[in-house]
Amino acid sequence: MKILYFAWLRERLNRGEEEVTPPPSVTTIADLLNWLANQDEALALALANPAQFKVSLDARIQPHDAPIAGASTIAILPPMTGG
Amino acid sequence: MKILYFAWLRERLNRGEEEVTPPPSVTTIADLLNWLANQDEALALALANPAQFKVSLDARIQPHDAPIAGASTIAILPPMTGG
Amino acid sequence: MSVTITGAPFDPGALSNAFLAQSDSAGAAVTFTGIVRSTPDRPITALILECYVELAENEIATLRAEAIKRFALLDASIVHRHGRLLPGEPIMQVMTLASHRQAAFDGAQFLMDYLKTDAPFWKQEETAAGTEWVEAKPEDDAARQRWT
Amino acid sequence: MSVTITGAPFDPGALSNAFLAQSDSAGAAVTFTGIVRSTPDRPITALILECYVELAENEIATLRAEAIKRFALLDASIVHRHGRLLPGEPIMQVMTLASHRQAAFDGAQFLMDYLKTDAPFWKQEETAAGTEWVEAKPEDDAARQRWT
Repeated sequence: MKILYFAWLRERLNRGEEEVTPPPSVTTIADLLNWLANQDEALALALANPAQFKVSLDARIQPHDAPIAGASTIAILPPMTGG
Repeated sequence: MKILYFAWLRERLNRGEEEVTPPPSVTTIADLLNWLANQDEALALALANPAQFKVSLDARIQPHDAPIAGASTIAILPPMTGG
Repeated sequence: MSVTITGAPFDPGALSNAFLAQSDSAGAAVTFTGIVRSTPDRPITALILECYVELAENEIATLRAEAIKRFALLDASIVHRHGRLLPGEPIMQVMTLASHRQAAFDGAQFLMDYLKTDAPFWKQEETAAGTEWVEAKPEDDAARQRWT
Repeated sequence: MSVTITGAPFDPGALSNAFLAQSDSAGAAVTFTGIVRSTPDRPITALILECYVELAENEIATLRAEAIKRFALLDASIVHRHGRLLPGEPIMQVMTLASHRQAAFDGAQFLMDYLKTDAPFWKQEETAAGTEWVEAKPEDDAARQRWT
């Protein structure tokens, strides 16, 4: 699956997207955030407070307990500042 | 002094303005409304509920207890429906 | 053009743009436009507005100054038509400019609530059957009361 | 043009007029325009907006439908820019159309409060010293909460 990073998260990670293949035990958005935070040090730091991120599955925001099965693009979204 | 009537009040009285000379005992807006209501039958009917009218002295709305001394144009204004 | 009472039609978007053009340090602008309404259950052919122009200018200028002070607006502008208007035509427009959105919204609502009850305009609806004075609405008095 | 996410400048007044042109039985229109702000105490050279366009289109379309239903709006339209904007340029505009003014005001405020916290835009302020991400404001979350 493809992960998208935006705004300061993208800058801190020095990448806007990446392909990942989490193990089958990673079933929800919360699982995924936790798994990503264990992939490298930059991710660990940037995702230290996972509750602040909204997450979208295929361009629809979903709650953190939503299953990720079937999603091909998952975006991790820092607090928004539009309007 | 000149009295102006607007909207349905003007229509009911069949005139938009008139010159009047109230006696010296008529000192406030409330006095004037009361005095006018005693001038003819049309005025008596139209001004039966004086509290509903706002009144302006020389193009400034004033409370009913305001003195009318010095005002040259007094307008009697039915409930407004602008905006 | 802070307060304009006019018998002529106006262009809502052009007025908004002129108002926005002086928005240097503003972050938020709210525009309210009132439009002549004709509905299938109450079709009208026109709306006729009577106005005491001199008083309207005075009262609305006072209201505008009060709104600017109360909500720390950077600017406010009010345009109100009188005369005979057709369905779909703009009747009036209130514009507010502020640093932040809540002030701009509150200022516009304050001005609208006061204009409904305190600006010397009187509406008449023209239908196939003749003309009829629009009655003042108790809910307009209630809306105004919330600011006192 | 109900929901437009665009990298290009837009003309606020022209959009309002286009929106008003289909206001058949509406009595009230509210427009909110957000403008790039540069103040003497915090001068910026530009505001840079990052956007996840596809998500913004989906989320704002959902919000729009919710606002229309909740406030019985006759129509609503949202335009939001991204990219690099200069001080004084319009960032976004929300327009609502309703039979009565309170619904038009409430619908516009509801949309603004949700756009601030739920639309995937991220602002960066560009100053002489460099660029800096704008922090999300707790009061924007509070403003959104009042509708729940």
